[in-house]
Amino acid sequence: MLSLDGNFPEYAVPGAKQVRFEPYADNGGSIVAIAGEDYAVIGADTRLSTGFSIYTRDQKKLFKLSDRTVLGATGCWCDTLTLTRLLKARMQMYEHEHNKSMSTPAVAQMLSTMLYYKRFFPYYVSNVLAGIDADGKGCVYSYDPIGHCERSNYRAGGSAGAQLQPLLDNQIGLKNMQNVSEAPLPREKALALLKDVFISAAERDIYTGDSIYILIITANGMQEEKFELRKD
Amino acid sequence: MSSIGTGYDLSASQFSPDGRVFQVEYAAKAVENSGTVIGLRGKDGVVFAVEKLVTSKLYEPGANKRIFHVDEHVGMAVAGLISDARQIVETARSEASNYRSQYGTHVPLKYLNERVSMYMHAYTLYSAVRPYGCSVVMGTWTDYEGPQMYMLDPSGVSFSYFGCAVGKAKQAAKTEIEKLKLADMTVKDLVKEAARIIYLVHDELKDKQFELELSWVSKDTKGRHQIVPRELAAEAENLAKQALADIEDSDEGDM
Amino acid sequence: MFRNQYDSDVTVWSPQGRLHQVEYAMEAVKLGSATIGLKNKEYAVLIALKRAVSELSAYQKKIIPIDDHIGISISGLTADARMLSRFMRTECLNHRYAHDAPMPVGRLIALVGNKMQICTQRYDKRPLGVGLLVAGYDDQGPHIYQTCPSANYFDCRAMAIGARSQSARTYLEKHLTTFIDCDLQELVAHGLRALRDTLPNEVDLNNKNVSIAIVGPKTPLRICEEEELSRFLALVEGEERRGGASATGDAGAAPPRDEGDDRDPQVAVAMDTE
Amino acid sequence: MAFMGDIMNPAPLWQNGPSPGAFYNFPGNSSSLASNHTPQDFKAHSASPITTTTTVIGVKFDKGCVIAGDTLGSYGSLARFRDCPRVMKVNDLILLGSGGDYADFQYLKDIITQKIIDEKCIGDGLQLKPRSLHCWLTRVLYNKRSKMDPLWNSYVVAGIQDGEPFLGAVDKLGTAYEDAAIANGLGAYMATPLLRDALEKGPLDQEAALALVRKCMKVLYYRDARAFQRYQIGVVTAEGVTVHDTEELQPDWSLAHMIHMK
Repeated sequence: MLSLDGNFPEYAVPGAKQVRFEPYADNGGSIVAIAGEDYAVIGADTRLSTGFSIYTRDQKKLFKLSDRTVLGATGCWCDTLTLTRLLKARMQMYEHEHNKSMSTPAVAQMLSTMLYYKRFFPYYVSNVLAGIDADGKGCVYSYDPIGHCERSNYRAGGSAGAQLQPLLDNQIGLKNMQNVSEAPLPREKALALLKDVFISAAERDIYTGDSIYILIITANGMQEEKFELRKD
Repeated sequence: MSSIGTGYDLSASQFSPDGRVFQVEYAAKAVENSGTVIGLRGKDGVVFAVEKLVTSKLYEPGANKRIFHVDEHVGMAVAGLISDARQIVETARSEASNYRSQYGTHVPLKYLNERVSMYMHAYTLYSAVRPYGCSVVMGTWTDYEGPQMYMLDPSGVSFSYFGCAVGKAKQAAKTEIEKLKLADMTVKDLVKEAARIIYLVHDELKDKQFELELSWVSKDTKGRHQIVPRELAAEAENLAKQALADIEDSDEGDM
Repeated sequence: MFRNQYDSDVTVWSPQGRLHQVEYAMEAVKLGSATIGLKNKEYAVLIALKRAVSELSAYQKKIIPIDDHIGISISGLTADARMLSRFMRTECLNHRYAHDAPMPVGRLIALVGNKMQICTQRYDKRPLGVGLLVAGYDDQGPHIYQTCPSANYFDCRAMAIGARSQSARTYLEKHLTTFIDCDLQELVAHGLRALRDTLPNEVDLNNKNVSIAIVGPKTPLRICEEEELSRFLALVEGEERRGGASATGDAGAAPPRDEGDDRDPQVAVAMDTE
Repeated sequence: MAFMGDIMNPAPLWQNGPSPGAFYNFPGNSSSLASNHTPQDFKAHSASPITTTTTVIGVKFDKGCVIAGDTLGSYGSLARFRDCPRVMKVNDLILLGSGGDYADFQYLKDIITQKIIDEKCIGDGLQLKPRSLHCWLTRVLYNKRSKMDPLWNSYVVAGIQDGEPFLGAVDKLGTAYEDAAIANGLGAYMATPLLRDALEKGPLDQEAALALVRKCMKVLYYRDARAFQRYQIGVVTAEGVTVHDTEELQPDWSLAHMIHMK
């Protein structure tokens, strides 16, 4: 369609100004998930903010979807809330139709489809899904806002994702290191690493801080943990 | 009903040769099989009383109420098929809600009555649907118009009443109501009378168990439709039982 | 049966003010195998008798979970029940989605009633030929509801529906006052005894033909697995059976209407108006 | 309105026939090629609020919550309407406060009022709980924002959820959170620090919470140009909900030395 602004800029005179409503907000927050042989740990900070102000210092951003799957979601918080509510409803429908709870890979695929379904008005959310797969192995799935989905062993997402991913690449993926041999990552180390990287993120990223809420997922269930970060 | 069975009584959209719509009359029959419902309009409000027949001991007491709130200020007592009646209740509620959203005030009962009547009437016009098998009584009290009460039939006809009765024992109940000086009575007195009438007209041989439901909307309730408070209802019920026992005693004395 | 000219459509009233089509639909409920619902102070329990259509077939499921706090047990046309259960599930999901809280049981039942009523008033529909017993738990405690094809529903202290369920209702009425204070074990035992009363003498309850569902405070709806089922069945095993069920009946096939049953064949519409 | 028809979008008189007040283009007519627009194609959405109200603040105390908001409706920078109550009793468990567009608040208020009446009519004794209303608000506001037609408000829901105090916020996008101290608009910068500071020192009782909220209202009145002297306070505890009569704060301008300079 022809438009004044696009096609005839010289006719677009100042005067009547169009203000568009902005449907998205960036509410910040970071997630880190690490999968091991028989476990997965996932942590997210608890700061919910907008611009320079903090809505709350105590917002859990991890969603327990089943006893072996957890979703971490940050970004536009209203989209996160909607997406996770929908996801829970869809999972219950699956359970009713199939008489069993959803496996982590099945949730991962469904989440991808749900995101892509909103391709042209996307959920502005950075998702990281962690859990135990059908073989009992830990798994982590990460997404872009429009449904690209990828399985990996560790992932950082959210406002400090870009800072933390190279750190994880180095520490867990053993990238750019010489004379190292790959060994399975023990759970304690993963947990310690997760706390360490969040401490670093809180130093550099104003949208990450206050505390981290951690879930450790194993075949025997989930463990919760809270870890304090700097609050400024 | 000489034309019953002549084939002119199978559809609501069909007249019989003598100009009647039998399906509507048959629907009214369903109402006559129901527990008795009475509505009394007194000086300062309206009282409803319902003889709710209980068909099984297994039901919770108070289940399947026959008195409904339509809006804060309007009550409705129903006779006939309860499932049909619930649809009427829903319709009335949405009418009341629509009116409030449009005009920001309570719906006047006169108007609500007209709307609900039209709705019930629409179901007497087509062969694809059947008329509702229920009659409803609606009542309210407002500061500027005082007490008001309407009764609606399955035909979609409605009238305003001082006292009305519908259901199994409507004749007996009407006779009793006519003895009352309704215009001079307050709702407090009417509740007792209503309870007494229901106990009186209840047929113990045919229907064993019943629950008495009582509600009112009056000046004292600030125009809100409410279930009659437990103590008052219990008092009215006791008086009713007492009155009934007295009659039986005197009957025996006569013999 | 009662063949007459007023029974062909649900939109036709009989001169007596009855709806024969609705009454016939009520009969469909009695074709299904029996199911029982009862509750104490905390728990609501459904117990159902499952049938297998042939030696080779699996037992037909009788209990359908609706949400974490509601389950239904069906008697009548299974396909109609599926439709209703789908509706109920959707309503529960929507309520959770919009209100972040479980649907109050009574309100769900009211919705179901209003939905079922529509098909009793239109030429192009038929009443749903299924009766439900609904067990649920909400802020007001445990509930047992019964729904009928006539779109009527009842808040019950205990109830039994389905084939030969009169004997079960007799049992329930007799022990009604004890339910509220007994513990879960006893409650289930009562239910099993009531269910057993609907069986002919040569058939007994076993962990193949019985289904039990329990819901209560901090107890999301659970349909008992085999092990738990056997434990419950052991509670009533070896007890002397009460008479009542005729020896000739066959629980496998749809039994004929109970004879000498003074409550069961009560006319549906008459029941409605009472 | 079911019985009035939708006034904004009248239904056609008959299928493919003329609509009242609109020209009918016969199919294939050349004029129909040029423009097929119906009035609905140009539906305008709100890009900004009109009559606005400023901060609403809420704080939890040991046995309940307090919320407060002043009664000014501003028209841009004009202090136009001086009696716009926006602390609302929803039922015996819930208090609702709103900041932002006043018309949007009134619209939603009517819907909530009806929702409560509907619930009373059911008569099963169950009451809407604060968390349910909070969630319901996020759905309503999110759906409106997704249609790019937002309700320009931020709400504070205070109440008693299963015996415990509940305090939550929802904004025009549907962003929602719970916290012990909530303030929106300018209050997010000026009141929240005061509230959080007080809460960090230990749990408040009702009296302390009221005093704290009154202090916040005063600070906001000093600094927020859209704030007003008269405000409402609402309190919710297990005993029920009370919305106090409008209070008038007594400012002390002696602290502003500079305005006395000649």
